[in-house]
Amino acid sequence: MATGYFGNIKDAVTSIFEGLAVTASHLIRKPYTVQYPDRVPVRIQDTLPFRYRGILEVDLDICTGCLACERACPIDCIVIVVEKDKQTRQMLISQFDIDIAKCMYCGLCSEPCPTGSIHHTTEFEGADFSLESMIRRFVPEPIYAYKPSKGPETDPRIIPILNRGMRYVNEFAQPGGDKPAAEEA
Amino acid sequence: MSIRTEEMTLNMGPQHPSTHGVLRFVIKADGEVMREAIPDVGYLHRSIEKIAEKVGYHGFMPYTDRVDYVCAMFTNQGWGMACERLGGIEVPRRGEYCRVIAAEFNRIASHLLSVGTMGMDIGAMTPFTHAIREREMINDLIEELCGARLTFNYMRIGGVAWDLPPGWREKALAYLDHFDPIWDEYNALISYNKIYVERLANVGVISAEEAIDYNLVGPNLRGCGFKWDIRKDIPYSVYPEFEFDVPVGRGEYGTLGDAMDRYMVRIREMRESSRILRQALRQIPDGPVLAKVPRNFKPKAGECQIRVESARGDMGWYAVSDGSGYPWRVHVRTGSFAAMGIINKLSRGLMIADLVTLIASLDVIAPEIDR
Amino acid sequence: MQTLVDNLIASGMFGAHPPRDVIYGLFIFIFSLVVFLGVAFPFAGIVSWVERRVWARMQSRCGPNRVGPNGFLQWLADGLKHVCKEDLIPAESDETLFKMAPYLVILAFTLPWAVMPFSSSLILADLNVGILYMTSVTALTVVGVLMAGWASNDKWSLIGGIRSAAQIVSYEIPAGLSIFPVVLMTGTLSMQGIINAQGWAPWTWFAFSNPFTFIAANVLYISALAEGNRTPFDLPEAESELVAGFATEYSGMRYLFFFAAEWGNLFIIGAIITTLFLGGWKFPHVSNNPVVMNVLELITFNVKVLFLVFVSMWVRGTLPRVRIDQLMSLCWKYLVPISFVDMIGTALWLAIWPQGNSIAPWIMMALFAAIIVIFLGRVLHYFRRSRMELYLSPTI
Amino acid sequence: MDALATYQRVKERFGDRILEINEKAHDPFVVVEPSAIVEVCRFLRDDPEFAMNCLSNQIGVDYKDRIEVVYELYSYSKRYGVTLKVKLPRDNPSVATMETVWKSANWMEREIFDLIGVTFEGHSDLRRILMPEDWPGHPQRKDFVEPMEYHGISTVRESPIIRLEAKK
Amino acid sequence: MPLLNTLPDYVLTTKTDELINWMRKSSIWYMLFGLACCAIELMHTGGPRADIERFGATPRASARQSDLMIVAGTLTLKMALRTRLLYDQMPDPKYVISMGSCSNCGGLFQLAYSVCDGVDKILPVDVYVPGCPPRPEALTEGLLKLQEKIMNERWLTRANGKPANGAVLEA
Repeated sequence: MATGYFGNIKDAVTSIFEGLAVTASHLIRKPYTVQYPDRVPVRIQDTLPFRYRGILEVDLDICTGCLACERACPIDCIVIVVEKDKQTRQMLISQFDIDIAKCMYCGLCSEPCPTGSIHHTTEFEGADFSLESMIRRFVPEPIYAYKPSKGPETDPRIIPILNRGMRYVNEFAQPGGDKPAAEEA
Repeated sequence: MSIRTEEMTLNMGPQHPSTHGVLRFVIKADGEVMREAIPDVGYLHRSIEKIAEKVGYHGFMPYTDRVDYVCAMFTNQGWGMACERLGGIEVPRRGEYCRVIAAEFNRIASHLLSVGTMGMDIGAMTPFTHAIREREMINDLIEELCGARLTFNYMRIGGVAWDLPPGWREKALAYLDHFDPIWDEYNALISYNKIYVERLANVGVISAEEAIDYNLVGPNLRGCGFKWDIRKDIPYSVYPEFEFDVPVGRGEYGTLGDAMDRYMVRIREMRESSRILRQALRQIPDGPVLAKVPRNFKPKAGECQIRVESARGDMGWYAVSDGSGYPWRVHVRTGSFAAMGIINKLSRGLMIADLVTLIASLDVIAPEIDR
Repeated sequence: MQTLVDNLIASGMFGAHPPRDVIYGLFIFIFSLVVFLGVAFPFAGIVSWVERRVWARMQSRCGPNRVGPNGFLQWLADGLKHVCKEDLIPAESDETLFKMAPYLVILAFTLPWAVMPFSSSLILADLNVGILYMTSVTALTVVGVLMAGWASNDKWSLIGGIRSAAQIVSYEIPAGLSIFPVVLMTGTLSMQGIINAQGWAPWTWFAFSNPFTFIAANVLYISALAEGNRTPFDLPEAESELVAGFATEYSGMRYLFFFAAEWGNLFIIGAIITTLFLGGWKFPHVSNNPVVMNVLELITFNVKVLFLVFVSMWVRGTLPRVRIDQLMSLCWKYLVPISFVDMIGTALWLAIWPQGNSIAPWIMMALFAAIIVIFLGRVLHYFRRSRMELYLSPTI
Repeated sequence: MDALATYQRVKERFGDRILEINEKAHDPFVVVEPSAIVEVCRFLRDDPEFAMNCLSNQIGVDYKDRIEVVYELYSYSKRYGVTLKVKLPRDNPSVATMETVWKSANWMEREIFDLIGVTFEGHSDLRRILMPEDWPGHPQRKDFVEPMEYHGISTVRESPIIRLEAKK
Repeated sequence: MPLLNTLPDYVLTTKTDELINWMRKSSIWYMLFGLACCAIELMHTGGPRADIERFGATPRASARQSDLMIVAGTLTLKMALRTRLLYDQMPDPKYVISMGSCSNCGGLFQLAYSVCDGVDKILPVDVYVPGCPPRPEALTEGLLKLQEKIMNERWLTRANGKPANGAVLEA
């Protein structure tokens, strides 16, 4: 009884002592906060990893109009309208809308994309006052779909875009993968 | 002489700071002492099981994240394993390792949230924020791995979607070096605190037989002193290749099977996960991470059961295929659902403040109950 | 205060034959207005801001830092916002009581300022039962809180109110008993009398005068925290259990009153301990100018009180909340017997050494210093083990 | 002990009331007559050879022509589980409750009652669990039609994206 | 209140409006109203990294003391009725942030039978934050948008053209 009684007091005092020491040590540590909108050295978007699944973006220059993303989306938040131009026999994309208010940022649409045209960016700022303004319309006027040229002569304008797209596609590269052992050496 | 008292009916929830998510309890109380607490769930029933019948096998993967958003890797893995079993797909070894690494990081994150909210429910905010801080670091790692902080959608049928990014292993190992001292600090801050121990000890005592009868799983079952871990006892994935212990409740601070034991099991499991992670990160083999699975995945008609040791315990997936591209029926048996079933029985005779402790110690997550 | 006014009258500031009572009344009015509007309310607000900052730092956060310089105006924004909010009175509530409760609480918060010994002259009324008055009027809070809990017609509020009543009434006993050792040693209940019995140096404070008073000081601090509904005894407004306890149904201005009283009470807690055990406003006699001395004493008093306020914030940032039965057992099984032992021990001590033991304070001081050193060692231990480089680069 | 051995053992004991075994499934299961399921389960729990001390899962499946209730039993001591099934008619399905054997059945049966609409006779607290009390129908059934509104809240939402008609 | 939105633009009245707006925006106390996945991110937003308290936003458990309801997560039909009740319990002026796809428009649970597709069906929403769930910084941005909106409100002076959001107009 007596040991229990005084033991309780001792336990309480020592454990509270330790707890106070921990919190006091935090008083002299730096806070962990990233002061997001203004007091940051770099934009948060730039510090996010390449794979970050932020708001979707479409590089229309390299969109082939294959509709793979629209089919892959489980919730139909992508709407694409593609038609065939009779004269040039090329695919004409006349609508490419993504509802970012409905999108669930799962990345299933960018997985089957052959060129990495539709991809997630590191952008996450999209707060708005109305739902209507959250529809991203990527095609203001009908545009011809990208068609990979057979020869080596690719339009120099789209080479950097294509490179970025292919990097995105390569992230999904299945076999082989990234070899950590080789990397360390 | 006896004083005539009147029973008071209290309504706790659905919006209440300590019901994790949206739960409701109808409390019949006599002053501070509860006669009964009747759980009322379903405020987050999102019919995920029914949606599976509409979106197909691949499309259902993001939905599994939402079954248990705190440890989405396990639900991903459970669904992936169910489909692989139905379709007879072999996962590459590197894929399995990636799964284990992601899942164990997720287990630490999930337990951190559990023990953190436990502290918050008891009234200490600081441990909660410290736990959140550690979660942020794990989230950073996972974000680099799969691009999302919470709803990962990392795994695919037949493996994982992305390989480990370059330089990720070193970061992960560096984080684990940081985690162990933080674990000690966290314990010094709250776990051994006398007030905290007193609040948790002898609350909601469950015996092992009772726990099995009520189908409690995971840390709740182990807290009763019953050594049972799917990773050890019905091994799946590559877990047999790792060396780790299964912490069980020891009744150090009170009766065996009380809230403190369940809490300590979670605390110790984080250490064990960290052990598994060190081994996995060192042993990871080369090779592909994803098996070849047709985009139009149509398994043969049949049904299968999968048991995964998630952070909240044995998660049972039951999938029925009818041979088409859409599953016929999917059912998830989760730990929280069973844990909610026992609350009514445990709550009798406890104080109102203890109900909060009890809910937190069972670590129930609303979507896991309701799905 | 009285002497100050007397001196001013004697110096002929108000003419030859001034109506003494009117001038007294005028001074009391002005002084109380200054104290309430200029000290008590802003103090409560600023303490709430400081608490949020200190608390945030313990949690590795920043805390409010955008409103005004370093977030200093946060309390002003909070206060004014509440004034401009809609005044909601629940339909089913007892309207009169519901409206009255916050005023009672704010009354219990303002009354103790009357005997607050800021310095040798800055005291509104140096009652000869000062400390008794202070402990009794602070307990008035319970009426307001109970009333709020009942009138809200909300079961969570009711539980909060009842808890508060049980808690405050119980903890009055150890608090009262821990005051006795000091009263025994000084033989007075007057605030200024108790302070004058101590010196400016720590070894002349009652806290270090003998082991019993040291324990009594701690017991009094714990009881005062419980009476002020502070963590770890914040059961009446336990956020995770009772939503917001007795204040659940209050909004706007009425909530602001509860809010201000809670933080303002911290000052009163600190002031009681400082007066009784930490030498009050005592400062070495460095000047003959009464104004300079009074300012120095005011600063001394406030620094001591603010340190105690800081400790209570620190405790709040560390400890979890106790349960109602543990709260009661802590009071009746631990604090009450301990404070009885303290009282008898002090009486025996005084019987053996009526003039006080000259060695005991030094031993007490040495022990205290040792505790501080060990404590700093633990703090540095935890500080060194933290990996700051992981902190500072968030994307690991 | 495997599923076939279990089947043979219970078949001896219960005879015709054990209907069939499907060994080719991923998880072999035994189909039991609905009237016998509680006795079979109690036998499996109490018999020291099986010692099935846990009902780990109970699932209702709507197969358009019938409703199946699946019982997954597990024995922690023998580390082995068995799956039982009962087949019920689609209209007015009803089976005796398992609550008397394992406590965990209580909530799982409530869920099946709520979502599939199987009535469990003798259940102590057979109420809806996930859906609101006034919800029409049993949503996990295949022929469930979502109501257009609930308490004045419409359950339909038009997509804000208007699909342009492709020019022919 | 007859004074509301009736006075012409004097320096005094506009400055008073500005003061009222300033303190409202600096002290947005939000209700702890986590519904689903987004609740975890809501916790993180109050946590050490994002620390929304920098802007004076503190979580409150009681609806009576909160100015902002952050609807964080899927709103089921069963919960929708309670949400409406909670909203009615909040004192004016009150704001709503819809956080995440599910509360914006039902998001991925539009396919579900038991989910209310969008919180705007039962409450007026001030700011929509996309994301599933939005990361803490995105929610912080939503809060800043709300502050921007609050700063544009008119309380004493006549609102230009149409009544400002949140203000009660009595003819």
